[in-house]
Amino acid sequence: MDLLEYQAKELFRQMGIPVLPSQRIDHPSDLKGLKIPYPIVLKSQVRVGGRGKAGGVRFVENTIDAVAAAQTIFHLPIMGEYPQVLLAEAKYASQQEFYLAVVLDRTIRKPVLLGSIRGGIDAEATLEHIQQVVVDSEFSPFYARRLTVKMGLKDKLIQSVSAIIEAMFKLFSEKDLDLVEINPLGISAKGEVMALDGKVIVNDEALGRHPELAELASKMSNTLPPYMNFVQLDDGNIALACNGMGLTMATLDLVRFAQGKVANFLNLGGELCHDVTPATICERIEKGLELITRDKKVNVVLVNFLCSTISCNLAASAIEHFFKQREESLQQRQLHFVARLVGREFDLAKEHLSALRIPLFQDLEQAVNRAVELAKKA
Amino acid sequence: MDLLEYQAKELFRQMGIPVLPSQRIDHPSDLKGLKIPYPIVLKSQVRVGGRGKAGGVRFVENTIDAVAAAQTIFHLPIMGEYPQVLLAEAKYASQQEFYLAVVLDRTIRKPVLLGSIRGGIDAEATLEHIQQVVVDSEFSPFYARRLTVKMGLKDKLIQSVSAIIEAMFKLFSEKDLDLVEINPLGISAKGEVMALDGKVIVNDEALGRHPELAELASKMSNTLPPYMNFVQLDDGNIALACNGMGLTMATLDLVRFAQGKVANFLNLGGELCHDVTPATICERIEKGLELITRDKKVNVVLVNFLCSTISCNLAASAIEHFFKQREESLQQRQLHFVARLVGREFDLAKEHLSALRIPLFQDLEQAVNRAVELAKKA
Amino acid sequence: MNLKADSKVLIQGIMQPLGTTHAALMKAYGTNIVAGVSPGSGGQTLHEIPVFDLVEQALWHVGAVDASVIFEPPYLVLDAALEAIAAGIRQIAIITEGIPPLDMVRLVRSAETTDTLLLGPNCPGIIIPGKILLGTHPAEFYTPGSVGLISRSSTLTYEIARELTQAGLGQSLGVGLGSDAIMGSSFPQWLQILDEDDKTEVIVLVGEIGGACEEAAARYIAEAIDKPVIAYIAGYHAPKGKTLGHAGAIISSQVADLGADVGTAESKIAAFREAKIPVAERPSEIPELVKKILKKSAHKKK
Amino acid sequence: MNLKADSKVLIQGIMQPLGTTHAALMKAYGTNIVAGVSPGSGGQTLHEIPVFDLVEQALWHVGAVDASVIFEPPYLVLDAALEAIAAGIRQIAIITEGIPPLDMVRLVRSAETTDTLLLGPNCPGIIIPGKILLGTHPAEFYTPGSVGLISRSSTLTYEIARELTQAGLGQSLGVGLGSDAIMGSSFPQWLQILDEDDKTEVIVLVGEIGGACEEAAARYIAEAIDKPVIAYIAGYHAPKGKTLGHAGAIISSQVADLGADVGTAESKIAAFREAKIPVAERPSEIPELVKKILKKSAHKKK
Repeated sequence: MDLLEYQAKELFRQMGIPVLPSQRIDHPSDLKGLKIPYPIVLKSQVRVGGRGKAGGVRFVENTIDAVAAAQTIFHLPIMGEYPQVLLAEAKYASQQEFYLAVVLDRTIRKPVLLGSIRGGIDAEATLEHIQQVVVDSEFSPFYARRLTVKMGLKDKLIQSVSAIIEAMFKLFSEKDLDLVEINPLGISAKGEVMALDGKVIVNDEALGRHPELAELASKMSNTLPPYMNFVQLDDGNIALACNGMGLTMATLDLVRFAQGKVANFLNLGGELCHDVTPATICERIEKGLELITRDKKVNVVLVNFLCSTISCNLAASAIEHFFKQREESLQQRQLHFVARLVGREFDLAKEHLSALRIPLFQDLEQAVNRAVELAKKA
Repeated sequence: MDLLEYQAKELFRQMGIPVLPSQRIDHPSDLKGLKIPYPIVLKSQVRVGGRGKAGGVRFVENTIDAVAAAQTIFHLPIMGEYPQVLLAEAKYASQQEFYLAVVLDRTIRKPVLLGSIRGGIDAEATLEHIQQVVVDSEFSPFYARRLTVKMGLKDKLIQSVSAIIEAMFKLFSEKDLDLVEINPLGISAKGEVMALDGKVIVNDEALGRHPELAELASKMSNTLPPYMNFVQLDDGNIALACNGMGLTMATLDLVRFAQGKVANFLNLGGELCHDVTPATICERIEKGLELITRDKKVNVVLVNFLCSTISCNLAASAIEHFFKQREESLQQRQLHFVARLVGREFDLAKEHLSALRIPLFQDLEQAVNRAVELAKKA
Repeated sequence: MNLKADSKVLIQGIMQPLGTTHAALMKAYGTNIVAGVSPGSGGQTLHEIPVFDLVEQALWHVGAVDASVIFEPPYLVLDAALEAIAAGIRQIAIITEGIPPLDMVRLVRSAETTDTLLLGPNCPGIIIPGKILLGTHPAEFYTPGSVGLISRSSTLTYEIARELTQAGLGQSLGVGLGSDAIMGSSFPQWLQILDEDDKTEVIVLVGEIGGACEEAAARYIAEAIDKPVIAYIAGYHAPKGKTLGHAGAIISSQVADLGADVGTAESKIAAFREAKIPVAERPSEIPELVKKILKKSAHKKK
Repeated sequence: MNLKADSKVLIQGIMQPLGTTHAALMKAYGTNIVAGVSPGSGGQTLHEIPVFDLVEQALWHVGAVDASVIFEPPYLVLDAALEAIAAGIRQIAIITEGIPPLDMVRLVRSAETTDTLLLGPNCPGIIIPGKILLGTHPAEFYTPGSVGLISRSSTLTYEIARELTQAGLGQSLGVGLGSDAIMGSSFPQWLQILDEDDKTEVIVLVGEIGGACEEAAARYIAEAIDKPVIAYIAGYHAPKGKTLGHAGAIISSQVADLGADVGTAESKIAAFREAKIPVAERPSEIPELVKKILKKSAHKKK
């Protein structure tokens, strides 16, 4: 989960990373109670990048201009996302701008420190000067100093920038983050450092042990548990629900190979949750079907469920339960269901589903072909 | 530095270790604003042990009794120490009382978890049942579970007591403590756990990175830096000031072998502080002499200073400076000085000190013998 | 890897719903489960398996074990695995999903220092058909044979095993590495194991999109693996630029991303083709490719 | 231990007051100091020694070094030592005092894993008279010879060295282990080094009160050391029940204290007597005991 800039900066502040005086603006009228002296910067708080170029960042000199700018920014979508909040922040005179980040490298399975003496919005220049240091063992501050020296820093900047990287790493590891990024880190003429913009990505699986982050997360829209993935595509009329990401991808591929068009797909999740029970699996199937059929473009639903913990019959009864509760509306929409189940009690499942006129297959490709056929007719 | 019970419990509370509702009482009249329901326990907040047997812990049922009991406790010294503060605490019905501790084992150079199912005031019984688990590598909760199983705990107590030990270890390592002890940990009839009394010893050398603990320490009386040690003995008339603990001990031994009696001794500290300079060493000598001559029983001061960073002459000039500033009062007291210095510029030092009629030796035993001789004459 | 039909196996987290379910299935398969561990439940028995509070305690009672399978809740897995390592267990499969990546970083470091074979997390474990099951592979999809199956998926692995079994191709070993960002063991480790395994004649590698471990595996096969390998990658038609599955949870920042193409099915398939490894387009194609290879090598043997 | 007259030595914290003072003295003694490290001061030179920001960087310029001597402020010592270990340095002397014990616990763990010889903290380091000085031993008190001197003290070590030198007894090696609660290396390690050292004929062990390492050393000598050892313990008349010096900073709780007598001079002297090791009562007695032993062994050699 991506935090917004103002949330990231609040974490920076807690860690002792210097940030500018700032104030959260929920409504343009909040600017009348502004405690920061002008001139200020108003920044759209959206998760997507490129807000600067899109006009989501404005410098203003007084309250009248600020309120007008805030109104504009609140009504300006960035890559389709409207801000709910703006950040009003003091201006800062940087002489240099650096890029700093802490991430996990999945291949070497270790955290990596990244730094570039060319921070800011020019990503290409940043990338050209990027340096990295792998944190091989338990972290110690010398890793941070290594990065600063690799970046080419000298004298006092070695220690002041190292101290920022240390604090970033502490944040990264204490809060189980996927990413901590400061871009740019402003360096003043006197050599002081200031985190001017920041990005923090929280690890969804670790949220349970960070209640303060979980609270931020609860304010955001995504309500799916981390083991589920739902992807909405732009066109198509087939909805897919499968269990397991690999199986979902394989099914998606087969539908496309058969010239079918997919409206959306959902991974219902594997069965490796420590507290998974037959009941929770059935619940997931029903909730999943609800989610993928919300899209009115959908004419055909293909369920591909490989039953290991539960029997085919139990999976079928979950489909049945969903179907019966919404029978009328589903018929109105002329929504076709195709099911593919493998595992125990296939015959019982078949009985169940045939009563609902839902074709059930054991063979995956047959199921896919039937779904595509039905979709083409629709 | 030992924390008081109420300070230790405040740390426990921060770590999520359950403690009883309690209130700090600075004056008996504070009991009128008590927010805990009666009956309560009033406990003398002193650093020394044995307060229970000495009458420093009293149960009271109402405000009148509480105020009277508080007055008594405030006026009751425990091993010579008067409490500045009392702790008023709710009562707790324990069915069992355990002992738990986390300490460093200096021989194996690793932290050790200690536990006994016989906690409370009977130290012998506690010791008889004591179990220990060495924390071999980075801490992980299984070490805590190992201790609970060794203690003989079963079922839910394994997890609830492990959780306490985990929190104790976290406190120990985050705050650089020398000791965290809960004695007793009360176990209620329902199997709930409660830290009824606690002891925390803070590591003096780590105080610099724990400002919140340093603040507690600043309220306490000890003003010597950690590298200095001052010990006041019961009788004797010779005061010793030496640099380095080993050298101080060796000098003390020699004085005693020569039948001298020592009033107090001071280790001025070695010279391995990272920021030590000749000026700071001279300062230590002067402050040290000031400290050891406060005791009016002292007739002879023996300085044994092995000069490595500074020259003998510089050490001598520090002695001279101290001496000249207090010449009159020192003469009134008929205080004799004997100095032993080795290192560079001995002859210059000798010149300096002979002007003050302070005998200076290179040989340690000669210096000791002269000091003892002078002390016997006094 | 050192697993035989009679290898002694410990189950950590046996009292968790997932652990309880699969302890029964593993035992039914014939796996020699000697003990379970579940702190606070010591002294009980489950499916006739004695349960202890500590790994140490379990080993006092049943002697050394060959492997531990972990079903503890995600935030307790790191501790359980470290406990197993401290008790001297050197083969560990972590089944549970949802383990924070930084826990895995610490665990991997500990496994490396102690030379522990770590599998998972979020994986179906290991099956040697007809001999032993450590994890959640559904027994009915597998049959003994000579195809070594390595995968990052769980259900997709079962699907492929089922395809092979239905085509009359048994398996020498089925292993799921897990699809999390930080994996306890990697494709090269298991390719090596299968390359050295006498029972295995051909290796099927099933990959997923995301990460770069299939690309690395392709290079490793070209360099170090003698047995024939065929590959299958799901996600050819996955929408680009979306992070999918746990694998996507750890993303590098835009700047850190070294080449945007890495991680796509195209990139992975290209890597396999470059290493001259046949790539199946769909699960049903896998048995055909395996048969072709087996025929070829049978031919050579003559 | 592997130190010769021309061993290459690095100084970490060379810009600290203590480091600056002793870098000059070490260099004046003839120690081959090839580089200094002090983050933020890279590019400068001090006493003609080039200063770098990183250990890694220093080693790029001057090649591998044999040892590092650390004078950094107490809270930066752990990091400096870990940096040295990560750069492959396997002999480290920490001079600085005031290092929190838990930092040492972590450092000792890292030193053990990497087989690093760690000396200190809060110690005067090592001197091989006439050859090399790593630390703060005042050169004027030492002279080359055949007495190996091991101690927990700093100034008391110099005192004993001076007594020996004045009595015409030179030293093969002088080493101070430091008197902190958690020591990087122990008496047995250095007894072993001196036992194997060709130059050393007799070993003088200087102990302090507190802790149990003299008791452990006595047992170790009886079991494993062939060369003659004499011991001296300061603090015979120390008041009981007071914690003295850094050594006393880590106390076990009353209950944890396994026998109240451990740590007193009596306990230590008794341990040496039991191991048949002569114990000097005062510094001036040490040269006498050493001479007696040397005479005896000279007699034997004839």
